[in-house]
Amino acid sequence: MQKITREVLIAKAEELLSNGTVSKVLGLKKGEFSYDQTPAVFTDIESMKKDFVFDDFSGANFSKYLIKETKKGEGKTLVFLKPCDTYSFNQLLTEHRFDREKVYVVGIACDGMVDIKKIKNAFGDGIVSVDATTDTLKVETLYDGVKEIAKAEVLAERCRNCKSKKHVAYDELIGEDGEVISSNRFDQVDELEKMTADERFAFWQNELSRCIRCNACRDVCPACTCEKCVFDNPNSGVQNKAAANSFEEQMFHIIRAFHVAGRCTDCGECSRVCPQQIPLHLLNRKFIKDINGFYGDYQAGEEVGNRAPLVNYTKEDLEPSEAVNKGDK
Amino acid sequence: MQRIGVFVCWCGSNIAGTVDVVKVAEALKSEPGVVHSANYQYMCSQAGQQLIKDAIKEHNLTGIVVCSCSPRMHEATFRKTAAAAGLNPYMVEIANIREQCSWIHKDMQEGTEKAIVLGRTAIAKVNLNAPLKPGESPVTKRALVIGGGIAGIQTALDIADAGFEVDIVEKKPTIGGKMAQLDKTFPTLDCAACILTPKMVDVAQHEKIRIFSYSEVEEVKGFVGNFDVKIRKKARYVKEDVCTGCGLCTEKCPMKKVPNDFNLGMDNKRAIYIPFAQAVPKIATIDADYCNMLKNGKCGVCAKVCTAKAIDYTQKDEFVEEKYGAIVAATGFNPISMDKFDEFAYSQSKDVITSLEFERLMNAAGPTAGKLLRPSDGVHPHKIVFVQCVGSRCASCAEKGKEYCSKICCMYTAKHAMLTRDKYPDTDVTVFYIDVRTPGKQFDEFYRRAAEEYGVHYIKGMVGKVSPEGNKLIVQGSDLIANKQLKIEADLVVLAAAIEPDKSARPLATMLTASMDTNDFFTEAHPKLRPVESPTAGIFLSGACQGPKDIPETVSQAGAAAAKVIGLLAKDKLTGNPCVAQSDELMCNGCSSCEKVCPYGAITYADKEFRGPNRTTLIRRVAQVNEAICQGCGCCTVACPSGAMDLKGFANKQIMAEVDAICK
Amino acid sequence: MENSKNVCDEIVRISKVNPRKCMKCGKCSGTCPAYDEMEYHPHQFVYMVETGDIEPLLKSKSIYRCLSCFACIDRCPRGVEPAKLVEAVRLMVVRQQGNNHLKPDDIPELLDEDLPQQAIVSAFRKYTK
Amino acid sequence: MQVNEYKPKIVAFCCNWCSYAGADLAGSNRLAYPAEVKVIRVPCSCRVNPMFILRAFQRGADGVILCGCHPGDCHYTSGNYYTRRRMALLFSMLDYLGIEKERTRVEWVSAAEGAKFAATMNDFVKTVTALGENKRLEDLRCKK
Amino acid sequence: MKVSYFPGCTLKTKAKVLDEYARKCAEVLGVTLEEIDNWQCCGGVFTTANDEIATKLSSVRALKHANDKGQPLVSVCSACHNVLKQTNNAMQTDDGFNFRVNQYIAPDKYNGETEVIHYLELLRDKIGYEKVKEKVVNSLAGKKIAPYYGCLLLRPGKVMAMDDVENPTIMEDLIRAIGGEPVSYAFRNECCGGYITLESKELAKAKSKRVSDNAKLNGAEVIVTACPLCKYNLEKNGSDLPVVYITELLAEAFGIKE
Repeated sequence: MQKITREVLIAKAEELLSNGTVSKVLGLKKGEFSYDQTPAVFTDIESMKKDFVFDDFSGANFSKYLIKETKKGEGKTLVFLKPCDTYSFNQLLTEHRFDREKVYVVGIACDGMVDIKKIKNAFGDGIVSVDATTDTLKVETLYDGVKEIAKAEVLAERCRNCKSKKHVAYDELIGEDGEVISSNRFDQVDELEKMTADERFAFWQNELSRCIRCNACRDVCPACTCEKCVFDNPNSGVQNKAAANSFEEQMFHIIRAFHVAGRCTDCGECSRVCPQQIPLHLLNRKFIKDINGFYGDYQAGEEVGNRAPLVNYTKEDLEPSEAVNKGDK
Repeated sequence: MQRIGVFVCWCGSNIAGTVDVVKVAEALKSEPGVVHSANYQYMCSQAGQQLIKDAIKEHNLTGIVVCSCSPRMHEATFRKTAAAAGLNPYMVEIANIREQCSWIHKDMQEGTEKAIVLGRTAIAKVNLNAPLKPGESPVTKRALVIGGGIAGIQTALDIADAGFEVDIVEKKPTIGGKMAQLDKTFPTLDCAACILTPKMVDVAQHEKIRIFSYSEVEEVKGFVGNFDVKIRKKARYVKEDVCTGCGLCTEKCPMKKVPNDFNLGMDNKRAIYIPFAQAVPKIATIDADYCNMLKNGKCGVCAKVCTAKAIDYTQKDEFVEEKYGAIVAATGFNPISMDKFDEFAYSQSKDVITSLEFERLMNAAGPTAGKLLRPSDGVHPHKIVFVQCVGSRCASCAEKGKEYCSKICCMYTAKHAMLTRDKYPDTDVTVFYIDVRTPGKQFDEFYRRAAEEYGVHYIKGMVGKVSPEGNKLIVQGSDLIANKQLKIEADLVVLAAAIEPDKSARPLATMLTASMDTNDFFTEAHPKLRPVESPTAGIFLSGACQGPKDIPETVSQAGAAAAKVIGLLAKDKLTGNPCVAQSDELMCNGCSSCEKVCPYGAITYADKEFRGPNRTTLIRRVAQVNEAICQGCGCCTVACPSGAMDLKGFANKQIMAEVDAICK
Repeated sequence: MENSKNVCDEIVRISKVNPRKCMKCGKCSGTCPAYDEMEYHPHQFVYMVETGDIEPLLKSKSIYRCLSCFACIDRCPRGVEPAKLVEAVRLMVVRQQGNNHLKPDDIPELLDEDLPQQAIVSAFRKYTK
Repeated sequence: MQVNEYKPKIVAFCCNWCSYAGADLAGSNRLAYPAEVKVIRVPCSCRVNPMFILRAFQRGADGVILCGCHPGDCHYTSGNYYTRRRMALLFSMLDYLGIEKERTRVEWVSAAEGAKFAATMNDFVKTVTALGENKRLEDLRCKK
Repeated sequence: MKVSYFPGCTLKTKAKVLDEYARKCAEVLGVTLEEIDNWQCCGGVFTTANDEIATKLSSVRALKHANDKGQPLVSVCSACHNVLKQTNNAMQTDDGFNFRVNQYIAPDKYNGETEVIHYLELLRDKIGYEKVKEKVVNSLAGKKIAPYYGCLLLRPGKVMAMDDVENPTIMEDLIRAIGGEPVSYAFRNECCGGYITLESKELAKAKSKRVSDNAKLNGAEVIVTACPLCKYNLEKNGSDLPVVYITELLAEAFGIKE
């Protein structure tokens, strides 16, 4: 597999910008720290060579940015999509969220992204920079000098349980495409299901009570693309800006998970960006697992135009009472 | 801020018996927005309605809450009242404090408290109501009548006479239904064929009526005024437009052992047949289950003898699609199976028969050419026992039979008994009855004549067991007046089998989305005030599919159904239900979730321009609702994640307000 | 009178039969194989319990004539189950001290060599406490 | 009778065509069920947004039951099929979060099933009463 | 296949052949009837009063015994079957009765789990008449046999749930399977007089005679029954026809009758 590096991507961008295929590039630039990257639009190759970054911290799912970006100006936008990003890309196309013709997708292979939170957990908060271009990360710390850690140890949770190395949408690929792989992504859901109701309640109470309603999960989620979120809509009857108590945290997260149920591609961005490290993906995975179990396997974004399970039915569907009693016995 | 009036109805003692209406009115006075609160014995009466109208004007009300019976009963009434006083009818909400409160609770305090909560809930909703205006849709000026018995015939004739086109769909090869199988009719004893067949001919000759015989309704789509119906014309293997009905084929067909369902299997017909001499349309039909040519390609006699060249063995089912403004269900009835009542030995002896079979035995065109002969040996019976209420009036816990009274049995049994005694004075007739029910014009007089003038023995009691012994039937039953158990040696036993709706009614109801009761009779929109309409708009009920009926009742109901259909078809436009979905284009992101769940295809998308930041223009795909098509189920509102789609009259905020009021 | 009502209530309670369900069609009596041996017939049992006219039943030999063939139970269109009522009335009698209808001493003369045990056991269960 | 007997708050969403009519029929036949049950009429069970259910719990409801036409009998042909999926997933999620699954229920009640409506409500109230107060999904501010 | 078996008092004494051939015929069909240890008499009739507890405990014990072994409980005698089945039904449907019985049998527990079937149902539903047919070596070719159900096998129909109460076919179909010709007659489900024979010979006679006369009138050569008391009543009360047990007839067809 060809190692995808910053240089490879810049070369591809240069080619596409100069031959007029695209007019701009959606990418990342360095933030305060090397591991802290923010999305940016590059319209010329010089600025790209200067600011564009790509390494094992470049896990952001760009699909969602396309909604806004494609509405600006003429010309195509170049976007580099990892396999998991392409599912969100298709799902958004299914929901008519942007014009496919205005995007040029370069599929890039991915062997997993790392999670800065895990590095911090290993070395403490004083991390100055991380060289994340090889399989052994060099971590420069404030107090202990340069430390090394294997990439495998700090792989993001979602990458540990990667569901697919296959791109389901692209205009061109760099390197070879992979396959859909079987993962253990439902193991944690299983574990929770095996607990007693009291244990589950305690688990979620502990997790969700940390929520500060920063809305990062919502803002990053490629399925949360409403013009106005129901929680911001005064006519919805559930409008609230910040959670005032545990109920509203639960309400917000249940409703959010419900709204993306059947549309969530399990890209894991919600958990990635959560500053409180709440395992929000476990809510989405519960719905995905239930949908697979109740109505047959369904992967959102696998193909453009697929009918999501919640806007579909069969006459033989199971009853709600059967759904909740499936765990019993 | 709304100015709300609250009106608490006593409904005589129906509500006031378990709900302290004065207290309810008093308590609701202090709810937000309420400026007036009153109570009255009968709000739905003219005086009650006047009270509401006066209050609307006097207090300048913007919304009203009526605490009364179910909105299914009088919501429409009070909306009209409001409209008459110049208030938008959709500013009315009903708190159901009768069916869902006073009638189910016995404790005054409990009932009163609940009524207050229900009133508060309705007030909370009205506070958020907005005036609504219904949309309009056109009316297709053609009616469909499903079933070609006397009910369907009468309805079709009445509609057609008013100048509208009518199609009749009849699953059998001929119209006529059950009445065509009857001999004489009570209480006048005129012959059924003599009064029915002219009507059948009228139908056939009416320029506004088309008959789809040997056809069934396959699919129904659309809504009142605009139904799209697919009709399956079953292959009869005879070209309808060519066959002259000469009947030669039915005489020459070599397949003679086909049970004749018109005579209830008591004799045989041929594999190609015309059900009876006066059939309409008078066209032959091949019974594919018995025809040798269709089964194994050997025969072809009918094709050879047919001079009109009407036989077509390759005929296939055909489908016709047609638009209708109104649909009338007239699917009729059947006697129930006697399988679960074999204490009467129906399966054990040919001489135990049902009343409908007796009807054919008495009929001049029946299997015995009108001579009363025992089916087993063709001997004239000298002792006949009639048993009434077989399978009628059975408690549900008995797990067989029907709970209702079949209504027609007392009278036709009296008729059978009388006719038997009249024609065969040497035949002794006994009727076992539980009660003799004869509410009808000239009905009781008729029954008494059977007993008094014709000497029919009426015995109050029920038969427990019928045992075939040799060529006799031993009927063991109780005589409650004499306090004796009787054992009667009879030659023939006639069972007054309960009647039930035709089996085709249930799947039809599903297609029509018309509701049915547990017995599979169609439910009427109101049991007293709207007896010929289904709760589903545009669907009307005629005849025994709505409940057991005799002929005069069926004919009057058929006429009533026709009148309702005519009333509908006479309109050029229908005002719809204004409680339809509405998309907030500013919030819609065009994801298509709503469109996918809409059962009516009422949602479409359009690209619309919106103002973006910095004076730019954005084009977005947004959902739009066709109000004429939307039926207001609200499925889309839940599919919509952003809440851009809402339902007028049942808006998110309104329902939340109700939830809050209940949980307060 | 008050006692009659109590007895009727007790009969209704232990038989779980609701005599008010009866529509007086007489099918139970039309079907009963022991009808001719009875002074009071199945439909009368139901009616008399319903109206509280219980004394005559308690005194009548009819309570020992029911064959427990359950035909009335199966054929009743209203699900009244008269046989259960007859049984309950009989229990009201035989549960009283010294009211056993069959005594062990009676048995020898009733026996014949082919009589199955079943008949004796059943009779004891029906007639004694 | 105890004075301070615990009475749960029950919200019942009923579709206009079948279940609400079934509730009316229960009333017409004088079939009693506890006064704790309060019905909200919706055009179809598919009108019931999961948000309504959570809102009810937030405001202190102890049980929420949703009644619709039997599958296949929906007045709008397919509404209740969507309801069935939505509620199956929602209830499973609530269970996953440790909320007592007996507090939510979906029942299909036809317009003819007055007896079933009453029996269902009696049973549901019994079940919820046994569970006691809803503590896991309540919003304390909404309680007095 | 192994099933629990409740023979009942009469099968150990006056109706030994009914028992003996039931076992032998079952063996032929590959089924072992495992007699329940220390069974006690069922009481002969089911007392329908719901406050009768003690009289039904022996049945509950038998039912529980079968349940412990996870087997269906089979009996041949119509009366025993009726009592067992009705008791089991009461355990399933009458909460008050169930509660009180469980108090008696504590610490054991029983809630009506056992499947109670008659020998005829064993043949029809568990083994299948096709298999019965295969084992026939001595076809009863054309013999006109009147099945006599009596009351207890079928009624109350809701509880016994064996066959249509008024138009049963379970015996007719068995008779056909072993080559005989079933005779249909109305009195096949009317009472023979039962235990009343102790009290009123006359009534028993009247009832039984109508049954046998009706069978004879319809051309029967022999009457077949599953109940010893029915057999007694029919034989004692002037039946001209021989009365045999259903298992005897089966044994004859299987060629194992001595």
